[in-house]
Amino acid sequence: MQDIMFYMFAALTIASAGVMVFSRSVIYSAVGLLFTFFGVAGIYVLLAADFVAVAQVMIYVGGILVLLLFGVMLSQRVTGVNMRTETLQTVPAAIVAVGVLFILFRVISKTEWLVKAKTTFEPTTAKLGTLLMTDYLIPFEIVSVLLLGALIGAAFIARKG
Amino acid sequence: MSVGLNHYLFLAAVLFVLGLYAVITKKNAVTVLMGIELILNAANINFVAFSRYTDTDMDGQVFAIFVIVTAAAAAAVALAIVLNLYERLKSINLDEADSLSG
Amino acid sequence: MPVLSANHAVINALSILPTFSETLTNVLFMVLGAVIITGLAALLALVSVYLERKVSAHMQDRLGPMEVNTEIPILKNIGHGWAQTLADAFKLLLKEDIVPAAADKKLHLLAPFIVFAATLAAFAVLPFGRNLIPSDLNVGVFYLIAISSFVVVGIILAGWASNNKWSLLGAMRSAAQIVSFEIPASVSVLVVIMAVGSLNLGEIVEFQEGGIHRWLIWRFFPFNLLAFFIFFVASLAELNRAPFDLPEAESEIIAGFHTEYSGMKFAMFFLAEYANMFLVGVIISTLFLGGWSSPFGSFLNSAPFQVFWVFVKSFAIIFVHMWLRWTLPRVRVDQLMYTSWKVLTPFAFVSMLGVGLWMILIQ
Amino acid sequence: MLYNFATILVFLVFGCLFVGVNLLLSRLLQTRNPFPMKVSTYECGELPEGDSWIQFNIRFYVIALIFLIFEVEIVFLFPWAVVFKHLGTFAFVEMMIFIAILLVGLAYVWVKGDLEWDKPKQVPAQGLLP
Repeated sequence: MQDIMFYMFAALTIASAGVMVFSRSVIYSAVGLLFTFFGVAGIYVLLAADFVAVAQVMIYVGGILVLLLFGVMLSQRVTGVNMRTETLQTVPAAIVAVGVLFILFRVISKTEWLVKAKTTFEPTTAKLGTLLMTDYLIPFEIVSVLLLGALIGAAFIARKG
Repeated sequence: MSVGLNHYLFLAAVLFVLGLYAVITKKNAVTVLMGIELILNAANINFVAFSRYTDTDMDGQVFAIFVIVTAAAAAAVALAIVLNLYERLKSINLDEADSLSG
Repeated sequence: MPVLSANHAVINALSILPTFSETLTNVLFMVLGAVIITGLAALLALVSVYLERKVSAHMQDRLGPMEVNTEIPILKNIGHGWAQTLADAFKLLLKEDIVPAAADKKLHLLAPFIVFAATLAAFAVLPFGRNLIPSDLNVGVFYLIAISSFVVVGIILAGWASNNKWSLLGAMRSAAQIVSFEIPASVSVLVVIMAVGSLNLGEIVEFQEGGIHRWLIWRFFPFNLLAFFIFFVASLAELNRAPFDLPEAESEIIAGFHTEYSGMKFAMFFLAEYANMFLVGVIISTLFLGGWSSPFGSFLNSAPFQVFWVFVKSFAIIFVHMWLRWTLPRVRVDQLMYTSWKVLTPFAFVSMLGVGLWMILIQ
Repeated sequence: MLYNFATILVFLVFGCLFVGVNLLLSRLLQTRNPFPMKVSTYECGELPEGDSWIQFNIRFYVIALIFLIFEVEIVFLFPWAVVFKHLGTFAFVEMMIFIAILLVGLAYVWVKGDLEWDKPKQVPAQGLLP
């Protein structure tokens, strides 16, 4: 059952990512991205990362995607015709992409991973909270500075426009 | 064959390549940003998958959260730059933004 | 040898069978739950619409809908136009679904799916009783906040796909308003989680069992009361309800993001809106007012009564929502942003700080 | 845990099915008679003026931006709140530092007037007045 779910979510993720990459309209790309994020959240659930899955939906769909949509609305003539996004260098890009994909597949299948799979599904939130407050305390506090910088910087740049 | 670590890694690889393709080919700055988000998602799938399938504790998941946070900060600043660009050039095609002087 | 391996195959197949039938029953249970909750959500939305009309009417010294009844003998005597919303639903079902020529047809169709499905998915974690939780998720509260973000995306898509100034303007206003009030709402939820130490909605209710004095609204007085108030105001704004109904201000931007929607697609937005009202009612009563638990301790606390209390509490909150609609005038946009960022957000952090200090000092 | 998430997936699918069935039913029952005037964009009965392009104010973006940053903060607050009872004072101080740093950001946009919806009118500097 879990395997079937994996293939379903993987198919959803890749198909919608394909829509995002190959559609001609920015808004369709955004819709593709919406389903990609949802599919990836499903993948996280199958990997027993419940908190990360919900955080993925919350930040990517609720935050970044909304921000992207706002950016799209603000930065172009919002009519069907002008929402086009042009592509260039399609052939070299395709060659590079297929090449990278080939190398990655080869590396993944040739490497002997030290697999030690866990099979239980446990709530992760409390453990994550403890880790953030102990082992990852410094990165955690640095994140707040990063966010502060992003907020001030982005607000400053946007206002100057 | 039941789903194991490799399947997740393959999925992430495909997602990564799609993101890479978008970054290379798209002219529109917002779509390039979307491609970057795809790449970050691919990396995150790897983090969480390794956290599940190797002996490490939940470090992979913590890293995934940090990556999500960084992606948010990056998107915020990048979009602000895009909007600023639009105000100046009335276009967000990256090819036309080739001058450093304001 | 072939016989043996064939036997093996049969044994293998048989050993899979129990798990398979188990999965099947599980799926059946899920589908059953989904059917019941969908029906409930639709029914509650109809009831809420009827109540809205009646409550509004009586507050303005009118009678509201009185005419539409059925000829079915027993139901005939109820009167008071109880079948009005049913008739409206049928009318919407039969109405022509107009898609503007300029609209983006695919996205115009997709938007109601996203908005309604996200609303229904939020219903999945609501606790209606001790063993009546469709999905007893251990990240329940967090999930509720996350799933509501789909609605924002759906609204923006609906506004854009309509290709109409007013739709787009309404959608952007709705989205900006919903996201602005999501911050104070989420922060004020934290005081509950800090006290309970769990994100599971069932555990939050169990923490408050044992009578009205155990409800989280009274804890850490006055900090939790403040958080409750902030969450309530923020929920009004997220529902786009008066006094925060700017995105649907009829006199300014027609009907907001669903101006170009008609017939059944419009009905789906409408249904989602009123289902959301009930959803917020249940969330508030779960977080602060004891959820399914009886206000009299163990008295009247059996399973049917638990469902009863959930409904009583959430309809009380819905009533207050309606009451406020006819009491307060609509705020201006700058007042809206002022309320969210300069009043509610700082005070939400204050209540969180207060609860944190309190818990530390008592330990 | 998987079971609970699967239930949510079933609910999502069912929500889509419900909308789909209703739309299909309505499609079968309704009479459709679109003509150019009917399917034109609605603008209070007038002919639409121009296309639907509006130059949105940059404030929409700044609001979404502040929201995004604070939402990220909230993602960290939730696991913290769950373990707060067990970790006690130290965790509290850590989180207060975290929040304090971010509130500096809120104070910044507050002072700079990004939270004002009606931007104050540009008053020319005193020296430039005739």
